[in-house]
Amino acid sequence: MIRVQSEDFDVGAEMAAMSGNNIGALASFVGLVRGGEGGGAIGAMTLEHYPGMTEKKLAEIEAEARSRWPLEDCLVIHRYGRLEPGERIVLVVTASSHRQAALEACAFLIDWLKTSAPFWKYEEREAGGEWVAARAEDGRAAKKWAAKK
Amino acid sequence: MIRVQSEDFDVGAEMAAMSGNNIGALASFVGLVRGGEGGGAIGAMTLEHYPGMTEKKLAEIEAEARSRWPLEDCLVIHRYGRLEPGERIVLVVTASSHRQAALEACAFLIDWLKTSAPFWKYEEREAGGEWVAARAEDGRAAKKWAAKK
Amino acid sequence: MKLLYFSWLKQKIGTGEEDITLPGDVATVGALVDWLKGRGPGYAEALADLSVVRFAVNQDFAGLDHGLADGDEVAFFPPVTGGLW
Amino acid sequence: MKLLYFSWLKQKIGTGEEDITLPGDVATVGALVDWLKGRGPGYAEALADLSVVRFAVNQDFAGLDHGLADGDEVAFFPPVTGGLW
Repeated sequence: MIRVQSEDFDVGAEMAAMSGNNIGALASFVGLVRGGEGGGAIGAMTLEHYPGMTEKKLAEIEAEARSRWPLEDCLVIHRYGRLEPGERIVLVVTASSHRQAALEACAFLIDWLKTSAPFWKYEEREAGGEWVAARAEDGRAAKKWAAKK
Repeated sequence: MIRVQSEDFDVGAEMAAMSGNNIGALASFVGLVRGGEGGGAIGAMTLEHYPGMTEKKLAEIEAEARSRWPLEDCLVIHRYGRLEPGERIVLVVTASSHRQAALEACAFLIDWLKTSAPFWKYEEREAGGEWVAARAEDGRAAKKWAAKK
Repeated sequence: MKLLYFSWLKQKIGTGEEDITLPGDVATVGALVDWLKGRGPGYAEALADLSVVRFAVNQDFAGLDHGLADGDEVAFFPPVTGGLW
Repeated sequence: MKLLYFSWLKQKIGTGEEDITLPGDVATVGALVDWLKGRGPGYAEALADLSVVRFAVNQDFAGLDHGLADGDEVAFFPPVTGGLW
């Protein structure tokens, strides 16, 4: 299942709600807005997305993960809107009878979300806000999964 | 931090309690008592451990994970006692500023816990209980990390 | 035809969404880009460097040579930011 | 000296823990195993096949040739089960 929402999510509740007859392994990943490194003050950010297309792309990657690994259940939640440092941005939970499938599917989804999820980031700065340009170097981790296909 | 306990744990609360100045990635893994495959009824199991030595070994592997990856925080909880199908057995949470460190450290700890955590399993069966023998094939996943050292 | 603009394209063009009637001689995304650039300085600026613009037709990624029909939903946006956390 | 038995060793020996005085001529884990086997059929059965028994001295894994001193904590248990979930 995938959800694109502005509200926060409850990691424990989402993990407890995973359903399947033979779940032995639950892997999860939460991505958060990082705080300042080296004490520099970091402001909030705003994530914009393309309603409709974002859900479609997330559903496609979820289907891809389910086709590659024997998952009992799979959940991706991605937030949009204004987020402050320390806030949760994204959640992936994968459930399988085997730990390897759960861990690998979770890492696969996270790599895709980190590099390819259709969101645009607006950073609040002291001198006014700014749209953040794409990071070219992020494509590598996602490409490694293509090679394994 | 490591904890060996008979009580259940609250995954969401434990993840929320991870502390660090620059956490961007939280990876977690929960291992559960599997239900029956193919409809066969599976009874409860009881995990016995060696109080003192178990904590010592878990603390050693946590220190090893922290030495290999730049973790902001790290938690391992392992339960002992009687557990029924569907119950949580083990929790690993790793926090880092980078997703790769969090994911890899989590997988490393899980492989070790799956193969080397000092617990002995007693299975309840219809014809009476039985201590379960060690699974030789489980050593492989743990060994791959030794090669990477 | 519905047009959607995201991120700094929306900022430069001054709107996030508009409805247009597809001119008869505009048959591809590339031709639509050229036609839009003639609509005003905001469009011209937003679409000046197409190496930093991506397109979607009916919510699927599309190239400049992708064909168009009236009733399509066409979106313009930068490459996804990535590295959000 | 404190002796601990776990899993089926505890079951066969009939106790999980006992205090003994280390005999003067018992200087290694191996010698302790031999001495214990003479204490009764439960011990002899539990310690018959040492390929499925592991040892710890003061909560660290130890081999049969590990030295012993009175006051040590010595534990006997099977290899860890693994694959619990």
